Amino acid sequence: MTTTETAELRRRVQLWFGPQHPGITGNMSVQAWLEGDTLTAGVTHVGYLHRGFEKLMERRRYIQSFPIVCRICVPEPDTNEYLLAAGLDELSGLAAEVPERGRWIRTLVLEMSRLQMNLMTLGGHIGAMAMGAAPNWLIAMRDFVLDRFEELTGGRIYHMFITYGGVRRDLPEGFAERMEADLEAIEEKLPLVDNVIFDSSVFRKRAIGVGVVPEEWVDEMSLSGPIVRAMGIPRDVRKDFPYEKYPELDFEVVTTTGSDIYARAWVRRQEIAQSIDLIRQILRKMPEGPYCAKLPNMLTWTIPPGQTYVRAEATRGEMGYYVVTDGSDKVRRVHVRAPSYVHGVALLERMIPGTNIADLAPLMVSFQVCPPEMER
Amino acid sequence: MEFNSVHDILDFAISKEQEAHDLYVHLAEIVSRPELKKTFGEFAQMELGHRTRLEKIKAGELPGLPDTVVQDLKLSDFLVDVSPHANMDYQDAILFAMKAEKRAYDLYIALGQATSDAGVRQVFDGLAQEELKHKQFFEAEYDDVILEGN
Amino acid sequence: MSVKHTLAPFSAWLQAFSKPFTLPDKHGYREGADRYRGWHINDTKKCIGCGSCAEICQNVAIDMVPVDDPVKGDSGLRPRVDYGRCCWCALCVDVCPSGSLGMSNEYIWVEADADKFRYIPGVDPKPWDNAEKGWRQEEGFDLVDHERVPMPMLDPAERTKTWAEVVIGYSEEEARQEASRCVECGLCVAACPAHMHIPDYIAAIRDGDDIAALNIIYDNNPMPEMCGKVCTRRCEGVCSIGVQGDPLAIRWLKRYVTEQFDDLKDVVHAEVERVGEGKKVAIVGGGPSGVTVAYYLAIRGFDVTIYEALPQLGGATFFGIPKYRFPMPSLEKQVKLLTDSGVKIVTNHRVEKDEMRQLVKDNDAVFIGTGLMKPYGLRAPGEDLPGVMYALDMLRDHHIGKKVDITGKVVVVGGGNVAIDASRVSLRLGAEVTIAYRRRKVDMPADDEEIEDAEAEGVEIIPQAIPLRVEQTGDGRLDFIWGPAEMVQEEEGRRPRPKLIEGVENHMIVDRVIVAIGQGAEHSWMPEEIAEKIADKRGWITVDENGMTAYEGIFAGGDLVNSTADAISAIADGLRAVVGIQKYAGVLPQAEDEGSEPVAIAK
Amino acid sequence: MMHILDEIRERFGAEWQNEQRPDLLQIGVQAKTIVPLLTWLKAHTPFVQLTHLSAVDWIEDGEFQLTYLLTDPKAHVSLMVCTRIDREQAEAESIHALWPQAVTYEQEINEMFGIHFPGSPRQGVPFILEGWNDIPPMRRDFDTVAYMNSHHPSRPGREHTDPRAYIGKVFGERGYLHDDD
Repeated sequence: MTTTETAELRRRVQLWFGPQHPGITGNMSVQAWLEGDTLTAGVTHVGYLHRGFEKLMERRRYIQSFPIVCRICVPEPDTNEYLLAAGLDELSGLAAEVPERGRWIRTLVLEMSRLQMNLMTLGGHIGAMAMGAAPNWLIAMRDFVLDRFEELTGGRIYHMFITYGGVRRDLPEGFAERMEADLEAIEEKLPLVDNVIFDSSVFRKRAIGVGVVPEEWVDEMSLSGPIVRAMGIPRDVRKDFPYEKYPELDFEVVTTTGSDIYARAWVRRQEIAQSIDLIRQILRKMPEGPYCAKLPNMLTWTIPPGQTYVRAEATRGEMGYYVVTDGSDKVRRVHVRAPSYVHGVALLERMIPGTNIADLAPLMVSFQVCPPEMER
Repeated sequence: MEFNSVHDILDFAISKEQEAHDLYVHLAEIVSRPELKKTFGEFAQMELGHRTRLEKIKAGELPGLPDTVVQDLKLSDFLVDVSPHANMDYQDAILFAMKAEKRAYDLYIALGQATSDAGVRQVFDGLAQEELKHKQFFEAEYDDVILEGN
Repeated sequence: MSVKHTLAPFSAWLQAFSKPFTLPDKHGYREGADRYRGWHINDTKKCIGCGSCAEICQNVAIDMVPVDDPVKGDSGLRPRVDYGRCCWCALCVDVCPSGSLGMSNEYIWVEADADKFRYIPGVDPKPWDNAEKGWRQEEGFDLVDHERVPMPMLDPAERTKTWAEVVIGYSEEEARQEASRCVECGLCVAACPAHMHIPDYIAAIRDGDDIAALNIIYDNNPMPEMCGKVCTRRCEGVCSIGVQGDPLAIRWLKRYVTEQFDDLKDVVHAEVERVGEGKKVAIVGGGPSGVTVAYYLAIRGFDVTIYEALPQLGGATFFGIPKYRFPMPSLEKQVKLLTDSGVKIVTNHRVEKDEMRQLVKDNDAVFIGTGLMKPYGLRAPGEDLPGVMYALDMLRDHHIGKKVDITGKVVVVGGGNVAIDASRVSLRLGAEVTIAYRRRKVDMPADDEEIEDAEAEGVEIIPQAIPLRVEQTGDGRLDFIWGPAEMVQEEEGRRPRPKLIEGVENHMIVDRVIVAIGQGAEHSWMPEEIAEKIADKRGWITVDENGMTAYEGIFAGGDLVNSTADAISAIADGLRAVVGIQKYAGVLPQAEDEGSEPVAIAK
Repeated sequence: MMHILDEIRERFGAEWQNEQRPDLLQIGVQAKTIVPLLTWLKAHTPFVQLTHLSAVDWIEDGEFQLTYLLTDPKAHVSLMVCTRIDREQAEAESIHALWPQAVTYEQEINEMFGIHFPGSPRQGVPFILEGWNDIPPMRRDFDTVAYMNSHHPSRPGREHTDPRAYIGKVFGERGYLHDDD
């Protein structure tokens, strides 16, 4: 074999990245074409997790759909629970009945969820660069939050907690104190993490200026979340389309500049601090009272015909539920508008050409691609 | 009335049961309601059963009369007497039977009190309790069926 | 790149000397949170086997399996969970109408055989059976609606001024809302003597299809408007929603449907074969059992004639139940469907011995449903004084339009529905009413709601009062003398009996004493050869599983036959006789003989 | 400023319109106006983002609904543009030229509903499914239970007893008078 032939062959190397958990993102794969170390093209392939939740919901009563949706994003299930509940609350008229405390607890759960997801993703950022210590610490911190989830919702990962008319249970006795203790423990450890991520020459070298998303793409591709905020654009559903108790909370949209992997990691790091602050605010402001509206018989509940789109800020960006009802006891259609759907396919494919093969995993993590929500 | 032995007393009691049986047989004949003929027929059979029981006690085949005290509802105490007539109904029949058992009970109590012999008194008391048991049976029926709504 | 940034990664090594970040595993086992959703537990004593857990399980992880014989209100089934499918969402726990199901906070269970992960909580013993902690139902979150839609009623102060119906009835919206509370477990069906298809017609009401609902109702009840107003509703007593909340208002929903139609003729469609053409049946007594036999035989082509001694059909529901509970137009509407269906009705006609003999000769079958028409007497001294009367006679006279002599202060003796009806009628006739009852209030056979209503309207109830005698006072009034009773328990499980406390006499000066202590059968109209064969010593009639008496060709039903003395049991008796008479006449379709499947079990 | 819904109706015609929420407007238009309308919206109004594209199967009407969700990222208002197309001839114009990520939506809708978007680059290319040979699975007439039963047999040992039927057997539930079932 001649040198030219070998070079030619190398030019045409095709690499399947995944589907066995490439990095932190979950089961998907990128079919990539390589020229040397540089990717020339890539196509996202999904379907390895597909369980047809949207279809299953069409065959289930509203209450039976509720335990399904949390599975649409494993690490951050609560946004899904909230959105299904919000959509059907709106279409059924139950929205007006959700008690204040129920709304506060919903907000608490959503923010706890954002906190633990950002802790995990931040670990993923550096884990994708093969650094082990910080992810371990961050996952342990996340587990502190999961402990609180466990005592509040009865489950660590799939909480199945936010439902129609409010939430399923009230806060347990002494919850706020235990939450505060955990928040303090997390805060205490975070500087360690900063040190090995944001101050680390390795991370800085591999993240600064890498994976820069041009600002023009934002509206063109309807980008959202940390990707946009890392460009300095203060776009956040919690502020733009305020829901639940966010209007009553004091917070600023986190932004930075650079639009690279480092900037996106930095946004997440700041949002961890933001979530900690918000959780404290929520626990302080939460009034006493009922936590769930009086529900109709969930075995026979019907909802008048209608359609709506509800949205919330997941850690990955705008998550939305398009919900259609037809007057029956089952949804006509639920279509999940997942941030990863855009970020993991159209945006990723557009970003791949010219990317170094070693940067693909960090890039995917920085987009926080979550395969189950692309397939639903 | 003189009773010289337990045997005499039991003979007397047996004859009383026989009389009661005969009365019910008679009533079954005179009443006009066909279903009441069954009622009295049944009562007559019950008296026959009581007679047989006493005979067995007398023959020593059964142990002596129990000394348990039976609950007395005293239902018949404050209800009016019924004299047998052709047009009797079920309520009359039960009431009649209750009263009859009560009379028998009263008789044995009185006889027991009349004697100074403790052994004899004990037999009479036992017989009285037997009759009370019978009365109680009819009173329960009255309470359940006739006074269903009260 | 600064020195700081170059050294930063190595700072991780410093952590090697600090306290471990994670918690040490001291005990080798970490307990689940207080409300952790772990392995299921079930209080099988509380569980009624309604299957709501299986119904709500979106994973189809729960099977209902037989563990015991069914009893009324408990199917004898218990849930078995397949952990190959369970997602631990705990909807089964939250929906559980009896509150028996829970989850322990235990989450570890190791087993080599995957099929072992399937058990009946509470039946198959597990280490966590008595776990104190874990997910349980909590106040403030209900997946079923425990609150009944309140029934609009006349104000108690207004009621006694009129004969208008006390219960106003649900509006359409109220009915649909109430109907939507049903979990469709079907335990009620077994409790209903007539086994009405309750969940099916409730679902039809919920879905807004009143015509379908009415037709489902008419499948086995020809007097639903009556039942909708006055039924004793055993169904509601076993309603699974009623375990922790208000049972479904099954009776009021039936009432709602029947009230939607002024004429049933073109609404009720009997889709049955006319197998009885050419066969003739006579019915003696036009009460609910007789009406049932008449209607269901007539729509099958039988030539049916009802003989009724009173001016109107309905039996006790006509002459006994006051019009403020069951107005005449309601009864007339139901009777009209009977005539529309070809039933011949002969009212004001008392069948006597010879005619009965003739009926037996002329007909393929005769049905007797004459009820218990003979009031039992007080049998206390003074019963024959003027002013002492029987509730049954009083109610009948009132309902056939005769003048009833009620005035002043009235004492009603008894605690059954008849006593309550007599009291409330007397109230409306202007009297002041007291009820004297021998037992405790809880023992009163009258419907609880009726008792409440009567009290709301101003009836005073004296429980544990044994009537001793009635005496005339100097001024022509009556002295009702009663003694207090103590309750004695003779046998475990039976209702305690009242026993007079001797030596105390209470006096109540009244104008009328109404006796409503009980009633018996009256067979003086019946030929001896028939009465002898069919009546037992109490005057009750025994029938076989086809509703036939010992006298071949004579069927019977109603209060005469069953001891429950309610209309729905009479209807059930009628239904049994309908099958029995067809069988006897040799025209019963095969499918009915084998017992067809319930209308809508399949989900 | 004229209300955007009224303006659309004036320019393109509308079958219905609705203000679901202050921040969510809905309008129903004819299928043929979709591309001109969306082009105009993107070029001349603040509704520059395509947030979502979805399909709904109205099988009983013989129609599919396509729902385009546009967002004004500055004023924070969304506009839901709905249209119905024939279910038999399920075809709609592609909008991938307006928004590149529409390719993925159109690819998935093509796969899941069998709606064809001529000219859209990935039509017919599997997105989620692999080796699918049944009707498009998000169509209402695709029976998930039947598919399950034919492809994945149930574990043995499962048997459910219906409470109503079971208790009915003992207490004798029968439609006494039904001879037709």
